[in-house]
Amino acid sequence: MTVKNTVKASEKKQRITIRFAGDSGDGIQLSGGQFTNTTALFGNDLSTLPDFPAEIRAPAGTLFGVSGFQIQFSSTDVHTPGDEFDVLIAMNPAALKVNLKQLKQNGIIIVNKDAFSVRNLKLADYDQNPLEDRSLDGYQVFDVPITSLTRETLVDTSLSAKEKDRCKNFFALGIAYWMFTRPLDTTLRWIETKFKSKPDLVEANSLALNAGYGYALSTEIFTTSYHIEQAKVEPGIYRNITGNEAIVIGLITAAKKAGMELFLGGYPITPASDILHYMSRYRNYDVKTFQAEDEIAGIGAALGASFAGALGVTASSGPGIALKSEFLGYAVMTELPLVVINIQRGGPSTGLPTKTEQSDLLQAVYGRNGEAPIPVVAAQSPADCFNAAFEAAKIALKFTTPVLLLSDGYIANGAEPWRIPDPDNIPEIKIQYAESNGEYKPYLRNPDTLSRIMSLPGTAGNEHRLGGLEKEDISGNVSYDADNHDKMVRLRAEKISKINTLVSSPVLDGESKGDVLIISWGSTFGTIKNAVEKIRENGNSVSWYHMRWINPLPPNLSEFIHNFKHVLVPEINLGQLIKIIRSEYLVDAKPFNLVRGLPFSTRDIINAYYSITGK
Amino acid sequence: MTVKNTVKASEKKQRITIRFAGDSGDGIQLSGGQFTNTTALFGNDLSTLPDFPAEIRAPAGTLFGVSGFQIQFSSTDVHTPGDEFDVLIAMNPAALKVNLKQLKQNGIIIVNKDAFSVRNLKLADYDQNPLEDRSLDGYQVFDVPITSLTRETLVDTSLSAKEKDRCKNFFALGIAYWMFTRPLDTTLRWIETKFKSKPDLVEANSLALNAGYGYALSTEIFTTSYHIEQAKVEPGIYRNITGNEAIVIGLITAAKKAGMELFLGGYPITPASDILHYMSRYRNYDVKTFQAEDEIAGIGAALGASFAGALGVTASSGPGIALKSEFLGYAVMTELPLVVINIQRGGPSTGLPTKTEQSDLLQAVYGRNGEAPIPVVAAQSPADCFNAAFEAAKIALKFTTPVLLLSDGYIANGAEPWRIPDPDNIPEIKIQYAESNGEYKPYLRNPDTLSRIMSLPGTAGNEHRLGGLEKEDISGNVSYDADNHDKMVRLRAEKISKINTLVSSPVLDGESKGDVLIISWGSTFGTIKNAVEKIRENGNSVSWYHMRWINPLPPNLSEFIHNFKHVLVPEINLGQLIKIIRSEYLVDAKPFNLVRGLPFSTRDIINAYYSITGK
Amino acid sequence: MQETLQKDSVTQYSKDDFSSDQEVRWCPGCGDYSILAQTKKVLPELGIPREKIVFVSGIGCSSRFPYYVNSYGIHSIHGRAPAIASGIKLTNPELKVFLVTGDGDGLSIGGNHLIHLCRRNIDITVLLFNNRIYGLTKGQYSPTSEKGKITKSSPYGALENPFNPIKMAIAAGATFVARSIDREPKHLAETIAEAAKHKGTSFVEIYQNCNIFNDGAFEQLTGKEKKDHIVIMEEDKPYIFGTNNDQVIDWRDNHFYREKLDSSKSYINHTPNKKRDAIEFALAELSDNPELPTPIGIFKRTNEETYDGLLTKQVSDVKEKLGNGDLNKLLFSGNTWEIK
Amino acid sequence: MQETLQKDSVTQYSKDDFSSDQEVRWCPGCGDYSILAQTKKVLPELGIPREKIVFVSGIGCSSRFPYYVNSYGIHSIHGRAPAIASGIKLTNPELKVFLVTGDGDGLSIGGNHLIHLCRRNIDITVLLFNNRIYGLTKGQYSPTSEKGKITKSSPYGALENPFNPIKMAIAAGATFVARSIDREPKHLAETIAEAAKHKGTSFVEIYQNCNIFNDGAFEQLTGKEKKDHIVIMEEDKPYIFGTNNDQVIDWRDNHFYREKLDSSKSYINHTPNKKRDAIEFALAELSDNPELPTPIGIFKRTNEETYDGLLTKQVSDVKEKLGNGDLNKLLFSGNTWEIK
Ligand SMILES: Cc1ncc(C[n+]2csc(CCOP(=O)(O)OP(=O)(O)O)c2C)c(N)n1
Ligand SMILES: Cc1ncc(C[n+]2csc(CCOP(=O)(O)OP(=O)(O)O)c2C)c(N)n1
Ligand code: SF4
Ligand code: SF4
Ligand SMILES: [Mg+2]
Ligand SMILES: [Mg+2]
Repeated sequence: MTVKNTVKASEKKQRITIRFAGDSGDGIQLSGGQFTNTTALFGNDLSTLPDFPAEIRAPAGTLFGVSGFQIQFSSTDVHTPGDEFDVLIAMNPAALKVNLKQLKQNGIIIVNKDAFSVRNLKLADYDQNPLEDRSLDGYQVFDVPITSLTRETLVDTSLSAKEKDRCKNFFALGIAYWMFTRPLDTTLRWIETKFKSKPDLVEANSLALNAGYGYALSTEIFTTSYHIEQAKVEPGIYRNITGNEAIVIGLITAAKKAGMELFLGGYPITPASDILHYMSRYRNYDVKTFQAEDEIAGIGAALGASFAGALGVTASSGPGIALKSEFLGYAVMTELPLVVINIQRGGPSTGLPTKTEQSDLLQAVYGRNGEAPIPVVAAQSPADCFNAAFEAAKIALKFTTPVLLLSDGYIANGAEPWRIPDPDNIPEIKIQYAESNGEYKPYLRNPDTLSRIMSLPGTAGNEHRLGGLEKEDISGNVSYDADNHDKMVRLRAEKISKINTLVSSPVLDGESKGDVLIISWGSTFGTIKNAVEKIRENGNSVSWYHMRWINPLPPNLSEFIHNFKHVLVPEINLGQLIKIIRSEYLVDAKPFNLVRGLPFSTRDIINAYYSITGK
Repeated sequence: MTVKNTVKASEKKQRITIRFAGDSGDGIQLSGGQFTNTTALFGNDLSTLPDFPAEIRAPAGTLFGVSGFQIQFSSTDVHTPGDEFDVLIAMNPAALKVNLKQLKQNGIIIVNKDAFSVRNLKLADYDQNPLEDRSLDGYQVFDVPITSLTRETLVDTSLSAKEKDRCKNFFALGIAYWMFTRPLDTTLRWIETKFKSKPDLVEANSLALNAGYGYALSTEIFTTSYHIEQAKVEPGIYRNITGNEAIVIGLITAAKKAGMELFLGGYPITPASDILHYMSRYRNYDVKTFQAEDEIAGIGAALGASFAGALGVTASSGPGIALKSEFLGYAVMTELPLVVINIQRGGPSTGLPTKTEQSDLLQAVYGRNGEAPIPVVAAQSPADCFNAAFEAAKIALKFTTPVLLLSDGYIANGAEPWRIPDPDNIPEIKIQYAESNGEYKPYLRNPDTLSRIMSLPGTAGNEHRLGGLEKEDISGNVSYDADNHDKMVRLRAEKISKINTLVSSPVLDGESKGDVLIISWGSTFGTIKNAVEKIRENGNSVSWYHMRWINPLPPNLSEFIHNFKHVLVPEINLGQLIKIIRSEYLVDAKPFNLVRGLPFSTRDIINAYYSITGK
Repeated sequence: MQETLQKDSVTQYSKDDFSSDQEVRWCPGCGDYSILAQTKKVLPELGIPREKIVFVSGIGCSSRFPYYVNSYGIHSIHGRAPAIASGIKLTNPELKVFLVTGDGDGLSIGGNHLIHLCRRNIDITVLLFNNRIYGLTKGQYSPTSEKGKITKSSPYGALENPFNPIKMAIAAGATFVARSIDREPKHLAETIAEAAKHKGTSFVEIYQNCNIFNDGAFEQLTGKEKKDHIVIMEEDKPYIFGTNNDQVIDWRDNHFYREKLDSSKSYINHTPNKKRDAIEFALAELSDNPELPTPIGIFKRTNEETYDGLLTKQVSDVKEKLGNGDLNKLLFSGNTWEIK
Repeated sequence: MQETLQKDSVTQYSKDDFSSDQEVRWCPGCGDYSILAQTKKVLPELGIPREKIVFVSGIGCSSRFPYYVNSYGIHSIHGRAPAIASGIKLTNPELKVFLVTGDGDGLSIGGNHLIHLCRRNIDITVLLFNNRIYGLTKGQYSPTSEKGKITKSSPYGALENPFNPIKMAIAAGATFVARSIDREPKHLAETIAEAAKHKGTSFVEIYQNCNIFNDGAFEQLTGKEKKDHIVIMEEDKPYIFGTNNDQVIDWRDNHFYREKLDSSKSYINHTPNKKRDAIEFALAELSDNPELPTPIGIFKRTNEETYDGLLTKQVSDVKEKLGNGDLNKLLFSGNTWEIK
């Protein structure tokens, strides 16, 4: 490798989106993770999204086996991992093919030239080598023989050929670090800890990283590096967090603040499994996880745990949530606290397990037999999952009710920096149990919340029985009385509406009257925030209301919803929240729907805005 | 027994409601059934409702052990079993106590005086004997020592004392036959066939029936008999039928008309079990019933049967339907025909298993993960269950879709005369299968209905695989493609909307504009029909639209729904159809809800009408 | 657990202390009454405070049981009692958890939960009331009904082979497996008591007469000649039975055979307390064979680690290793950075 | 059924005729490939036309199987394949129905359906791919994972005892029960063929290596010294095994013992074709015992009435008795009356 020292240009940028892509075996997620950590510590705001293939380990080189990791980072606010990217790092032809359409015009492509073999080109359905047929004109292409350069770098190490090749992602990462002027030390330190017991791997990976950096710095191939200044974000201590991690931490925090054990009854299902995985690590936090035989047993065990005094939690995705329907009704009848998490994915049925969607909202609100109202709360971003989960647990406990927490595949796996709250500033969740006086009435209610006043097994004198048959008011005895039934059905509904006394309505973003009001919920938050900013930058006016609790509906919405010419409800489904909005407020809201298993792009929303206003 | 011949008055009546009531062991359902048959053959229009206790066999004499049977019959149209009754036949104090509040002022009470022992009075929570404390003033009370009279009648038979006492329901029935001038022969014939192998029972029961009749005729106690003329109903051959029987017969008829086997995958649950019971008798109609290990296996087996070429059917009630949610989504994805019957009962959870309710509508329409549209059709009366079931099967087969058929406890067990259609006039259900040509595309659609064109196992050359992952349009291969997913989600929704090309909208009853439009669905039909007639009789105007298909919505509703000052939607839930109506038509419809586990009374609806109009 | 509980000063309970204020609403004559009575008799003997006892059931006539016992209780949904019971026991291992179920609730819709409970060996006592019928839904055949049975849902005869619940419990790994009969109150009480004292999943099948929908299902075992049809298994004793105590079953050629007792011969003894289950399985098969007597008593009883015990241990091991969970550590773990 | 099918003039199929047009998408090296290959080899031998074969599966890596076989097929939902397969077979008994499932699909969420299928003895061939892990969801422990196993969902070790699928199938009443291994292609093909030819529920547990999430789970049974750890059960032969064919297991004192083969002695022979299952149960237990070899081959094979056969018979019996169903009779039955 001949290296020349050259003087290179440095350009300031405000915002960059990079996509790492390659085979599942290429270490893409690892590179992405390292780039993220380094970027976070550097002080940029950022948001990330991993994108796994549906197959566990698809054959190398195939189109459906491409694994991706995307990061957007900036010196100003970042709300999404980005729609299109500025830079594509493609470790093979399939990775190039799959991702090219999302690369910006004149974007940068870094490819591992060595991987563009005839075999790989064929696997990727390329008739001709795109590096040679001028089809990449209009992009800035850097074809680097990453494999051979890595081998050369490691020629003196004792690694096998296969092991050497596995270091090539660090070489590529080194190039990226140079290009975006990131320091290497975070990753070098990580390599040291990670491979502590294998010094030759520490050496090799560090060499490869440095070599990639050195290569970019010294050769004439790369002419410009980019500088993205620190973002002006709120002071505090930050960590990068995925939605599923944040849910786990939020719930454990809630349990601790309520002075309870946490019990998760789970069953693996994509994309909710990580909640079970993360949760099972926290035994020392009095967290018990129970991998049940199915989703029904999972929620059943969680409900039993709630009866015995733990914070009962169960997490799943669409098909698994469907299985829990009967038990959800039972939780409504027994009025026990329970947090039920639905990480939505593409449906119906098995659908698109690894894709994202917002299509379980009406199931959450209505999907049970009988009048079985359940509060529904939706998280809006990876870090926000912490707050949403904490709030869901608080409401479940305070109102002795199951609560449905909606997240989705997009924010569950996506990550963003999270400003860690001071645990001491998080208020306790106080729960009132009945006194042990031998006169216990299990359906006596707290007059403010209408919640039952629970009493736990072990409390002498308060022995009682719960069940799914209709309950007599106050005594909780089985009752077939007609008037009592009507009363109880209404009481259960009224209790849910009282939740509004404990949670606050979202704040309207923008004027309280005008042309267009956008109403949204869940994971579209970041994209819509981008779009709203853009629309305003373009000199147009728009107001925006992002809902947190879908049931009960927030009281302030009725104050302004009729003040707009147009109400636009964008959802990644065929129109679900909009049904509730139209029914409740009799406003002629218009839907915007794309059901592609993918998050909206900012442009989608902007276009929807223009199309509704006719501008 | 001293008997005098007396001359008695005979009074004409247009409409009578009788309630038979007593212990579960008193043969109440049997007496009611006999009275019904006799009355039907006599030519009155009628409607009946059995009312069982929740316990299997509650201890004799208790309040919760009272079993009832109600019949309304008339010389004009009958739409319901009646709200209040003219006559109460109470075989013990508990039966009196439980039913008295529904007896009309000055109504007739016939009690078995012998049963008013201290013990029974205590069991019925009576401090004093109501036959003696004047608390029944305001009613016409006939206290007949039915038990001792029956014993006396049978003194010469060889029956044991216990067996003799069991004949007392026929004695009571005899009284009723006299009072309403019914002939005895239908019941006498029935007794003969029923007890063919036990001649002494034939004799005893016939004696008791005659004795009761004779007693009423000859003693001075009963002074007036009533005459209710034949109703002017459409000519034809009639039978009395319950809702569950009608569903079974309707489905078997549909299967025959489609030239298919019928396969029911069932699991017992109140009040749907009778569908499994009745269906299992029809093996010679190529009906296979499979009592599965649970509701999930029941729907799964039915769906497998559909794949193999049968008409797959599954029937359950609320909690069981909840368990089927996941499989319903799978049926949507595989686009296989399937009829799913929900006999609604009081909810949520186990709720009130023996009571009626309309609270599973939103579950039917929305209760699945993902965008999983399913057509929903509701039966309106016992006999109408035949048509509703036939239509549900037809649509399932024609549109290769699961169909949800909603009935409820009220019409499932209730009965009314059914004018039997001529089987030859029922059109065939023609199904188009794919040709065996080795080019089979499982997701190729019929352009009119958008249904899949199916091909059954056994068809050489058309081997194919179905599954719950998203399908590629036409080929049916698994597809993770974003645009294909959006397309398929919309195609599945569009298919359901096409059902309106094959079913007709309900006809509006009344003017197409005015003060009040009542919109209703399901089993409230009869009561609302009564109420609408009454409202009009009182000189007020009202229009009425009773829906059959809830999904898709009928196209004609939009033509007039905005032409009324008030839109009233009465439902036995907290307001479910109304949510759909308001959302779809943006009309400020008002709910009327009572959730008492009971059908509405005519008065409830009339009051709701007056309260909405402020009259 | 037993130890912990006995430390409390337990009031000397009587049977009546375990009667709840709810009216018992089974059909007159139902076998469930006897099981309730014997259970209430056994409870005071366990020396466990009433508030530390939880009865969990599913849906069915049998599953109404918890309403009638004055302890904590859950009448859950059809088939799911094992899930709820597991959640309760794992959350608070100090509680004594009973599970009451029927042949429909426990073996039809709830079969999977039940075998997984047995496999996990969670310390729960299961009482399965086997009346070979669905009682509450008014008489359909159940997974233990005999082939050919005519019921509401099988007017031409059921086509299915019945489950043998004892076989299933053994195969699934329950560590205590026994059978008794509603009409043998003394044996029933003893069996329930032994099951309740066992640590681990204890499974008791109780033959129960449903006099309304399946009257006489166990006629042979409860009628006058019952002694010819039942063999009571007693530890370390041969399987002797018969009205005159003159019959025995013995294990030869890898099968059980019935023969006349010959006091000069020696016979295989009942040894339920071992880990390998083939003989127990053969004993369980006897009730499927009309020629041989039906064994009642304890088929199997072994001492194995319970899931709840292991979980408690895992929690404390991890605490020892990683320290008690602390919110600061939880929140500030991983790569953190500070923005000033 | 076999008879009917053989009457059709069945084309002489080759293995490739059963390859569908779908790309096979398991991880390179996955044991599923071998099972697919052996199955496609067996199918032509059955003499059943391709269009009369249906493969039904649940969800899991294993459950992708039907996509790769050119026959009718259903990739259903998690755990529910037995329900769908039963509906198909009962509707059209002419079809040959295979059910493909995994240790998670078939024994965790689908355990109940599977044991009820075995109990009913519906003529369906079940292939359970046991890799002792949840593959598709990326590596959680399954109901056949060993106690203490560290996985994504059990970072401190799983606390559960594994199921023994053979025990469960025997206890539930399957009439054909066998085990084979992905790495023994010949044995595997023979076993699948025998299972497919059996009339009634045939259950085959196939040990399958998941080289991504549970590599080497069956190392002992597939590695160099495998002959010391496997005993191949052959009808009417003693249980001889070992690298030098010098080991035997014999039944003594009601247990199986391992010993050195002594050609002068006689040993218990393998007789799978009988109704009582205690010995089969004992054989099934061997794989739980690290000291003893794991049996592969056919544990049990008995000839019993199938549910589908009985149902067909019931339909024709009722037709004979009541006459073919006729719409006029159906509609005009019961008490009718005429209004003119
Ligand atoms: C999900 C659901 N399915 C069905 C039912 C109806 N159901 C209630 S109890 C029961 C069977 C009861 O049988 P078993 O467990 O043997 O109890 P038994 O009444 O005989 O004591 C059924 C099918 C229900 N309540 N819930
Ligand atoms: C209702 C439902 N729950 C959970 C899942 C997620 N899931 C898919 S496959 C699987 C387990 C697969 O394990 P196994 O049956 O052993 O198959 P393998 O992948 O190991 O072949 C799970 C939990 C699902 N698809 N549906
Ligand atoms: S139906 Fe049978 S099991 Fe149920 S209470 Fe009555 S007798 Fe007992
Ligand atoms: S994850 Fe395991 S079982 Fe699944 S395909 Fe890969 S190797 Fe096979
Ligand atoms: Mg039972
Ligand atoms: Mg597996």
